[in-house]
Amino acid sequence: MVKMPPELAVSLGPLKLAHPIINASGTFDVLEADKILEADLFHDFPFAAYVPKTVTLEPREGNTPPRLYETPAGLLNSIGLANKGIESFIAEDLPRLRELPAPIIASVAGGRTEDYGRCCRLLDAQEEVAAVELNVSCPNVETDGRALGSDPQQTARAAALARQETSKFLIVKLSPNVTDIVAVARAAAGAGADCLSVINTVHGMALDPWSLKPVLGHTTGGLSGPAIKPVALRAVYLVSRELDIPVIGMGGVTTSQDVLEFLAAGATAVAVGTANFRDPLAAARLALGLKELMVERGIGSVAGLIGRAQAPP
Amino acid sequence: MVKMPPELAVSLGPLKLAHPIINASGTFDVLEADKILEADLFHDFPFAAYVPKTVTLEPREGNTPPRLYETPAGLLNSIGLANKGIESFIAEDLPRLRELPAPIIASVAGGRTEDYGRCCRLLDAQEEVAAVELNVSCPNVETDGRALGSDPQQTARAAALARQETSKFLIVKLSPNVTDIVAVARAAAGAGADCLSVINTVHGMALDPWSLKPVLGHTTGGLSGPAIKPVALRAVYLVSRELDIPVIGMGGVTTSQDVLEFLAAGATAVAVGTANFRDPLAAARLALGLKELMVERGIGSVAGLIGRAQAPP
Amino acid sequence: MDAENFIPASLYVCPVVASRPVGAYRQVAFVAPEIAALAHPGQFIMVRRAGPALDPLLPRPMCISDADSDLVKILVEPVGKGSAKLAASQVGDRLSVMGPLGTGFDLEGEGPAVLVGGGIGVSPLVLTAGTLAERGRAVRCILGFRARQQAVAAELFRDFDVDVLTEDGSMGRTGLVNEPLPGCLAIEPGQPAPEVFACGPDGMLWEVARISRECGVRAQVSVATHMACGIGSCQGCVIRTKGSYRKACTSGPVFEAGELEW
Amino acid sequence: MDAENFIPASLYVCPVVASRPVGAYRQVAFVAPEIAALAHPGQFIMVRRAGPALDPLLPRPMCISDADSDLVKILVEPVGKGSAKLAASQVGDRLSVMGPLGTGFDLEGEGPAVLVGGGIGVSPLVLTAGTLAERGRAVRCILGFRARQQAVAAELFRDFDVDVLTEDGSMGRTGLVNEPLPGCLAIEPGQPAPEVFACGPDGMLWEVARISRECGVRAQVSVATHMACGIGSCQGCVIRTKGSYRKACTSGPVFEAGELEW
Ligand SMILES: Cc1cc2nc3c(=O)[nH]c(=O)nc-3n(C[C@H](O)[C@H](O)[C@H](O)COP(=O)(O)OP(=O)(O)OC[C@H]3O[C@@H](n4cnc5c(N)ncnc54)[C@H](O)[C@@H]3O)c2cc1C
Ligand SMILES: Cc1cc2nc3c(=O)[nH]c(=O)nc-3n(C[C@H](O)[C@H](O)[C@H](O)COP(=O)(O)OP(=O)(O)OC[C@H]3O[C@@H](n4cnc5c(N)ncnc54)[C@H](O)[C@@H]3O)c2cc1C
Ligand SMILES: Cc1cc2nc3c(=O)[nH]c(=O)nc-3n(C[C@H](O)[C@H](O)[C@H](O)COP(=O)(O)O)c2cc1C
Ligand SMILES: Cc1cc2nc3c(=O)[nH]c(=O)nc-3n(C[C@H](O)[C@H](O)[C@H](O)COP(=O)(O)O)c2cc1C
Ligand code: FES
Ligand code: FES
Repeated sequence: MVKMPPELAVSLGPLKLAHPIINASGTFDVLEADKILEADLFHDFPFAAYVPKTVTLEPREGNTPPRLYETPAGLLNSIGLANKGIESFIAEDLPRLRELPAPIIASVAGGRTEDYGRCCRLLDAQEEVAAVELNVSCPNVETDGRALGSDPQQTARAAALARQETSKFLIVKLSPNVTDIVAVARAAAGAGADCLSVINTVHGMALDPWSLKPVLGHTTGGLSGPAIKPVALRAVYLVSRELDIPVIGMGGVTTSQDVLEFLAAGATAVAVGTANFRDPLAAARLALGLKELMVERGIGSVAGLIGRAQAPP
Repeated sequence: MVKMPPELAVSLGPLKLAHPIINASGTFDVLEADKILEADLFHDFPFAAYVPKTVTLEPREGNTPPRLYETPAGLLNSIGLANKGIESFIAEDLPRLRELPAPIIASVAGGRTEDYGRCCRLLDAQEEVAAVELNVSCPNVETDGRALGSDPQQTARAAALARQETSKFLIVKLSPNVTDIVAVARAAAGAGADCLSVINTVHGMALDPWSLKPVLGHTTGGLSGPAIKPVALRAVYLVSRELDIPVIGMGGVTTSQDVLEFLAAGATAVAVGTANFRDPLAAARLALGLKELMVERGIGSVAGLIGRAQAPP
Repeated sequence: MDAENFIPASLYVCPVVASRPVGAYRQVAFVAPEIAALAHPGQFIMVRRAGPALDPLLPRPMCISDADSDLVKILVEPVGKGSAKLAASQVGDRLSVMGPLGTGFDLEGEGPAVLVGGGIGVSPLVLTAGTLAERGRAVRCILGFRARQQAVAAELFRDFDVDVLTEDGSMGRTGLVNEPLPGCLAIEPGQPAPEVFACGPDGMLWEVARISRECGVRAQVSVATHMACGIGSCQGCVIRTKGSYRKACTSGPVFEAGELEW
Repeated sequence: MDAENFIPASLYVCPVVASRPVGAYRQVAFVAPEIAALAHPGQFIMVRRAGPALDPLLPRPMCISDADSDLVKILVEPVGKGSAKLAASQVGDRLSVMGPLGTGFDLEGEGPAVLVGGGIGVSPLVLTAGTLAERGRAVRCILGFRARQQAVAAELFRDFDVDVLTEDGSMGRTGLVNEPLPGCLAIEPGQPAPEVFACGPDGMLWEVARISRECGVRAQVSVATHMACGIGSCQGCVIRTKGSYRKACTSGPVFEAGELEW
């Protein structure tokens, strides 16, 4: 076996990633973290691409607190897409994010299907933005308030409207809270998505141990962290097996071994979410650890590893 | 405050339970455990009702091993409903189970909707059987192999066929792997179910850390244990809030505090599954611990606690 | 402290060098010279046992209770699995610590300082009292507790003028901190007005805010919300302030009492 | 041992009294007089660190490696989080232990015993060798390992006639256990035939079964499958035998080699 250093670089559509590890939307605010932490995050940026928190057309103040609660190996959150609105994002944040040494994947959501198109039109004009991710887990105000991502047709419509408005690399982020995630994935791809992010948080709830009332101000929330890793791995495996477009895998990624497994399950890139809260510099160690694991196991390249779990034994 | 010992007894339809803790199907084999463990399980039976492993019309040998894998705070399994078939169950097991000091809730499943009716007809004649639980998470051979429990219509049809064949207390056990669990619950109740068990396992997958191939012989499996407790609590809360029939809550119950929370979320009885593997005598301590917690917090009765999380604050 | 002027926080693995019960609470001291040097009264850390264990998953916010050249001390009330695990720290255990974080109390005033603590909320007041005294300000402490087991923590304020109250009368006076508080807030003509520094449960902070407003004195209150990241990433720790939600981890945990909306 | 004739198992919390590395493995001894008294060679326990921690969630199956009046010893190879946590057990830690479980080896024969162990599979052979010797049977051990770090475990068989092999030749002979095995299975006319007792990876057991069959001798093999309950409740641990799946925890872990279907 020729001993070459393993190749970590990987292409995600037109995006050239130095390694396969990016952040999950809503879990790492580089502008805040760079202000607070001693680390120079703009130089030593740990992620191969940066996904800011989801923005919507109008600013949203988010849900009533408490918004967080830890569960066994998991975290429940009900942030409620608190954000400053896409216009402030473009005017205030994007100019600063341009300095990052990594491509930017803007994340957008909306209460109406057409919001996805309008957000994409605004972002299409921004050259700092390399790709757009549609977060379809936002409650839909046009219907019963359920996320439009729970319905293949509505997801397809949002993706199609977005596709009309942007030529940027278009990612649709799937919700796991559906009977058939592959059907939603197919609908998104059919409507023009270039890539799928798999998965958003899993519906859950917690009661306060003393009052026995729902802990979260919003009653229910989204579960993330290692607890959902098996749910995420399955979704990544099935979606990437059934569809021909790249998948960004996420859900519970905490160690380099987890990164290896999501790649093997079929992901082209892997996003770190909740683990950023455990240790905001964790991601910096993941790429290094991944390289070491690859050397140890004689895996030559990330590209060669993708989907290995799907090959016959 | 009058200090009376708290009342743990609770009625589940016609079933009088000494306390609210029962076992989850497939996680405690009293005939095997009694043989192996020193404890005299037929005298000191820790559960208020006994749910044997799901049986089907024909014997099933189950899925290819490995069938188990531990994940963060969870367990993945793909047993594949291995069972001796309903006729052997009736002929061999029921006569021995009759000695148990607790009502028996038989669990049945089938690859065809009509199997549920046929199983119920056979069980209706057995006086040892106090109630029948329909496990609708079995792959349906009539359609695409997906569980019929993932579809409200098919669930309703199975429940209606069962209802025709038995006057026993009829429980439908819901799968969490659906877009709208309340819709499936409504369909089951509308078709004649007297009670709902919430929830069965959550779809998941794991890769072997070394080979990076699916660990389970069946590729994917069902996730149980504390990891899914938030998913289960939410389902119990929503289903019991929206429907007027009793709910048996389960999913990750490991401590007496967990029992308290499932009751508060709206369950009338609480089933222990994976925690039986952690410690086969754990359940014996749960009822005791529940009583202590109730004294500590001045909760007078289980009946008074049910659904407390749903009351306005 | 100016919320926009952050002291750079960093991540450390810190050995525990002392751990002792203080009534129902536990005081844990660990070696963290950089944090000890930078810590401002009222700031906090995010802390968990070092290592790969996933239970608990996330660090917990804990006030910096005291700090000297090398050591940082926290005071922990075990209320759930995260705090219980921290409270069980033994000498030799290693903690993963990020800090110092958040704004602390603004100590720049001149009037007499009235420190009001409720339960575990007395924790940050230890360093606050010491630092205020060093700056030559008069310090008076009003500390309320549920019962004696908690009230033992008043021993941490040995060097100061302390009023202890318990709800059940098992130690000190019977009652709540809002009873003696107004008596300490009289404004002496020609003298700088007293200032309140408070930390405790929401109900207490609400009363402290009301009384301070009625007496016309400034009150700074330190709030406790559920946190995941501690550095402004997750938007989980928000508290309602006039007009908007603000993040307790970066805009707080110390707020002007008047800013909060209850 | 008769699978239908169970020794009653029970649950204990057991203090660890010794823990030492044996090459890449770790030998952990804990106080469990009831299990030590009942244990039959080839049986196993379900074991985890005592306490409420959920990580790992379930106990792990471990062979009873050795047992005397008070103590039970296990030999642990850290391959994942459960085994790593057990291997990290220190004196004074408490283990939650259920056992003894499963069928052990049938020791009733009379011929010379040939014990074949592969890697961590040598663990149950320690007690097996000792018990066979006590019963006056000739014992010969063939132990195969990946490399020296693992092969150090051969020291546990000091009192016996041992053949050590490593795949990389770093200790003992280079090669696999199936090479010397046939030479030990010759049936002496008029003498009871040799019998094989084997534990190790599936590939090795397969070879042992084939060779034993070819030599016309009986072989009992102990298999390792993934287990959740250890007492027949979960149906997770099955292994394919002629005609059907059988539970390794109650019908095994020791099976007649001829029963297994590979
Ligand atoms: C800035 C700040 C400083 C703090 N300083 C201290 C301190 O010095 N000493 C100390 O003992 N505690 C302090 N706390 C509170 C401490 O962080 C919580 O008690 C702890 O996080 C609870 O975690 P747990 O796992 O023990 O409880 P859980 O099992 O998560 O929950 C148990 C109970 O605690 C409540 N709870 C959970 N998380 C929090 C939280 N972050 N804040 C408040 N309540 C919570 C829950 O609603 C529940 O009732 C501080 C909190 C903040 C935000
Ligand atoms: C009857 C029996 C006796 C055993 N005796 C011993 C012994 O004496 N000493 C010893 O070190 N080990 C023994 N094992 C194996 C041991 O139980 C596993 O290595 C352990 O359960 C793995 O758990 P983990 O959390 O460390 O690994 P995981 O993180 O769960 O998995 C790591 C790797 O181990 C494999 N694995 C997981 N569970 C098992 C399992 N139950 N059996 C086999 N492989 C598994 C996985 O596929 C994976 O490749 C025995 C197993 C059985 C069934
Ligand atoms: C506090 C928090 C906030 C989140 N905010 C967003 C968001 O704004 N947009 C989005 O698409 N996903 C959001 N997510 C979901 C994550 O991006 C990710 O899909 C999910 O948490 C699973 O990954 P993890 O287990 O690594 O956290 C959020 C998750 C958390 C925990
Ligand atoms: C090994 C195993 C086997 C199971 N077998 C069945 C079954 O036969 N029928 C059924 O309805 N549910 C079965 N279940 C699901 C449980 O009854 C329960 O609904 C689920 O595990 C959630 O509860 P828990 O987290 O407490 O385990 C099984 C679960 C496990 C882990
Ligand atoms: S704790 Fe995450 S933003 Fe404050
Ligand atoms: S381990 Fe559960 S049946 Fe064998």
